[in-house]
Amino acid sequence: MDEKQIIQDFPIFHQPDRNGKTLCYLDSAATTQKPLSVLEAMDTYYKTYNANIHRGVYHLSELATEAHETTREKIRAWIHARSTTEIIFTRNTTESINLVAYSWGRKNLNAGDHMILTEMEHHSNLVPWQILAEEKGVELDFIPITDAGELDLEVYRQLLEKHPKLVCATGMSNVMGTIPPSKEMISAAHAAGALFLLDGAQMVPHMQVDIRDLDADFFAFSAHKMLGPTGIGVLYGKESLLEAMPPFLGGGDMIKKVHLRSFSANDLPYKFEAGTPAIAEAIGFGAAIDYLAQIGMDAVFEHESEITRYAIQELMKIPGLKIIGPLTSSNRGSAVSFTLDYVHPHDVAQILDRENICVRAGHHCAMPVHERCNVDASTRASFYIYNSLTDVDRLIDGLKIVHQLFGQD
Amino acid sequence: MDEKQIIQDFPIFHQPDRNGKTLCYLDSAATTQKPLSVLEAMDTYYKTYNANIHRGVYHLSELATEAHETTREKIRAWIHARSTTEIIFTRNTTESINLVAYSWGRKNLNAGDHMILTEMEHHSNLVPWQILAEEKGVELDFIPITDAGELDLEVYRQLLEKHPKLVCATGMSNVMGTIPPSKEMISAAHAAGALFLLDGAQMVPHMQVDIRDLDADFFAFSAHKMLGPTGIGVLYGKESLLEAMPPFLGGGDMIKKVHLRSFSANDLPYKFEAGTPAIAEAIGFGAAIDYLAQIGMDAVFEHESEITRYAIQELMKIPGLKIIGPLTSSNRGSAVSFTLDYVHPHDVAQILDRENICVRAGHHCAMPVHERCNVDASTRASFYIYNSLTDVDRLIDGLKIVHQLFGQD
Amino acid sequence: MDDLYRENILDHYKNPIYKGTLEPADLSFEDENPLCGDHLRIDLRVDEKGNVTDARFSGHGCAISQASADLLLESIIGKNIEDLKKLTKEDILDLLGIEELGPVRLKCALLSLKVLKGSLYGIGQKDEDL
Amino acid sequence: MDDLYRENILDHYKNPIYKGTLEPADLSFEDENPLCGDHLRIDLRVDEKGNVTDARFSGHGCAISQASADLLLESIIGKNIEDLKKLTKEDILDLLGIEELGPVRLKCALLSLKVLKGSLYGIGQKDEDL
Ligand SMILES: Cc1ncc(COP(=O)(O)O)c(C=O)c1O
Ligand SMILES: Cc1ncc(COP(=O)(O)O)c(C=O)c1O
Repeated sequence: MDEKQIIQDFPIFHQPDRNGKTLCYLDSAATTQKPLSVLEAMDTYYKTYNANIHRGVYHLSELATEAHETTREKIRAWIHARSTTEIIFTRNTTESINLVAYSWGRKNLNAGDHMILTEMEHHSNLVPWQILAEEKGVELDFIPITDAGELDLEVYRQLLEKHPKLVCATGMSNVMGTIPPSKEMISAAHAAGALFLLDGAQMVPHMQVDIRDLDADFFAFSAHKMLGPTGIGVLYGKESLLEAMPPFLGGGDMIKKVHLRSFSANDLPYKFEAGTPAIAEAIGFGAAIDYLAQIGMDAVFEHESEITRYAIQELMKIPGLKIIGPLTSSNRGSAVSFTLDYVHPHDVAQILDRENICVRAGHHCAMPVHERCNVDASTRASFYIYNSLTDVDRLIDGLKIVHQLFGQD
Repeated sequence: MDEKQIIQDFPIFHQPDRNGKTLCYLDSAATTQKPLSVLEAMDTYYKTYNANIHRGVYHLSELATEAHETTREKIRAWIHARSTTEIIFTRNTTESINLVAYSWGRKNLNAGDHMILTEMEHHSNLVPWQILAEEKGVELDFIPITDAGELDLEVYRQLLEKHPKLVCATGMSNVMGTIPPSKEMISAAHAAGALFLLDGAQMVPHMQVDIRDLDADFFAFSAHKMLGPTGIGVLYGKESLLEAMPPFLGGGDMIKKVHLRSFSANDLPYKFEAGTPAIAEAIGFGAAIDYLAQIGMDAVFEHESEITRYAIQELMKIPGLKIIGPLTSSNRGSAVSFTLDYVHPHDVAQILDRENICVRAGHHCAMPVHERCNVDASTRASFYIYNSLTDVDRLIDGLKIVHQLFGQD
Repeated sequence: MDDLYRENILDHYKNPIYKGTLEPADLSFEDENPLCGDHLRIDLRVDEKGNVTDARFSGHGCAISQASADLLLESIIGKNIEDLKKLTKEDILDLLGIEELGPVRLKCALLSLKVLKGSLYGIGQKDEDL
Repeated sequence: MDDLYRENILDHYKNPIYKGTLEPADLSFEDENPLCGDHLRIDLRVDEKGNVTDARFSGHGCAISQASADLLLESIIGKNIEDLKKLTKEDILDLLGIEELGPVRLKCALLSLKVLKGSLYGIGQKDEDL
């Protein structure tokens, strides 16, 4: 991987802050930075062929429609889906999961039905199901987190004996970096007669995904976590499932015909896309995929692994620091969360910020993970393609300043 | 209004097409073009302070949060809402209306309840209610369109006697340009004990709106129809109503606390904003409002009225042409739809496109309006701040070419 | 794009040869273009060997969809229905004499093929399979 | 920003004077910062004239929220609760000796004021009204 070229491609790293320090951005698990090519793709749309899509006869609208649909095809190829009918544009991972909860869930889950979640989920893969469970009387079971920061698959197997209708789990923890064995979990769910929703928000940005091989029934991710713009995400669903699901949001574009008192739904994927979509964002998303494709996802994963390995090694040397999650550095995502026993994560993040180092402090939208680990909050560093070992050194140096200020005298 | 300056501000008009013709964009009712300032606001975010918002302690995230929330305040001031707690960001008008249908509607409407819609609605203000009506057994009543292209207020008054719970109507027809008397309609609804949802998608871009004066209970609009980016829209709701409504989408940001089996919802407006929002888009939206504010909405409306008046006058001279909607040119929006008795709208649009004139052909997401008028489709020209009388001349000249090709010999 | 409204197409639109209905017909199918609501019906008469002996289209639509229907029916008279199943998007564009068409107008051009194939295979044929 | 971790604030964080609880207390209230889950409780003793005679805070949180709680309680001993109602965001920033604070950290700094006012007015006080 050509690190120099990558930094070159991301304008945000070219500008030092008011103290002359370049940006050390360690919050890519929250949202990534954007390469120039993504911004230019959107700019070109707005400046040369901006128009609403799908129904426009004129040339600009055709260009816009084509660009929008080209991204859909890129995403299909990217995750190895069978057909673009399986690729639905949403705002983000969160909306994708809610779409399944509202459309599939409300039709197929009933009082007394079981479904399985994990203790490791992001709020976006918990709250929609809590709302549904409350409304319909569905029973939620949870796969616990082991002390090593993995999912307890023994308990999973026991929970599957309750014949759940659906299993929802993340493909990579945004707090602990854990990569659960999704493929095995999915085939176990199928063997037990359950469908499987895989939260890919932290997967797709960081590793190759073959959704046909994984065989997940639903799969959700966000563009903004993989070099793309805010405002657009994806729901993948198996065609036969999507076909059988009722529409979710009603409005323009998701219809074939509308009379005053009735409508007929459009074909997939449009059936689930109501109103003017995030057109520029889809176009930017396409450019983000092109950018990642040109690096190659194996190279991305390898690069992140190297940094993560070094980060864990160096962090463990710091007295009073405890890493939340697996300490192994193989087959692990690049999110590294930790606590320092003498200082609150907010103070850590704030002091690091003075060094122009951006880390996240708090519960990272996963309170139950923190509850499980008996902490209120943690500090998280997460790495991506534009980071290097130097960023780890800066983080460690920053933590030394924290220690000077807050360490026991 | 400084027409030259405005054209200067919109990059898309600077580039002639392959035949050397400048862009004559007459499809602003579908989506508007964007001024450079909007694109630059988003670019600056992505290039200098891109970060996820709300929970970040570091400086970039604070800047992003502040910029995002500044737009919320601009929107509040723009529509004269009481508080930013009443301004909820959505993807578009369509999602805003669905949010009300799901959250307010499913809680408050029951079998046998009546609600009123109009024959003039965009699919986005019909289909969500059809879905709800089907699910809950709600009765839908419709205010008809008169031959003059207005709403039949006499029938409205009769329908109100059925004690509907909700009235949903557009503030301006996207097909006919009709501006119904919203304020009177709203106060009549309130007098009958009904709430009122006003579809502002075509209102907010074209006229001053004082939502407190209008007294609508819910109000929806999209940024992309008012110089802003795709991917972001607004739901305004009265605080007391929003407070009493259950959350819609569940996930990150809309919560205060999450345990494995329960959560507590965040305060307004965040309660209804789940997951990473359209951050760049909110920032671009703010710049769009600044741009419109600097022109002034009275000037915008006056400018459009002048063009519309001229367009109607010139179109009426064309043999075989029939305008759908009010022929009066005062107090009317700038969407002018028409049919030509010897040629299909698709052919009209395609022939105009060769002259680099963009008009919309089809049902404009309002099939029932076309059913009412006994036509399958129409051609629509719609005007905005960057249009001038010359654009009308080009349209008329283009229609002469259509006549040469298709006119009866 | 500029050859879209050549004399040939306008001719077939203004003076279609195969416009009408067949009563009774051996095969009959109708469908519409959801983008614009244009509606097309095709009636076919087929002999024992499966050869098309007569064909008509009815409905309403733009010049492209109407002309393509007229041209398509003209081209299939005498052909066997097994051959009709092999017709592709390119065949229609050839008939129209155009090389490329934007996605929206393509749907207009292909509506007649979609309806024809529908009459052969039954309901639910997707555009992508054409 | 750079004066955020001055000696004064670190001192009040590391060696708080008013940390603890009062049993019984005349007024007692607790709340949390939803952004980070930090939790704060304030106990007050008040005489017949409404003057604060003693105060303690408990809970956990970052240096800013803990120091601001300690500084706030120090400043209110002897004051009348009518005066406490008039305390503003600026008063807290003055106590902390900082001029500006980002929105997230502002919530940390103001948590103690929010809890104090909560004990005076009751539940549901919004940040904006502070
Ligand atoms: C009156 C009206 N309502 C609703 C909409 C839907 O807007 P959006 O597609 O941005 O959701 C439109 C836009 O076409 C409209 O004109
Ligand atoms: C594992 C996981 N799931 C879901 C989400 C939600 O993503 P978004 O905020 O884009 O909807 C995130 C992002 O924080 C995540 O890390």
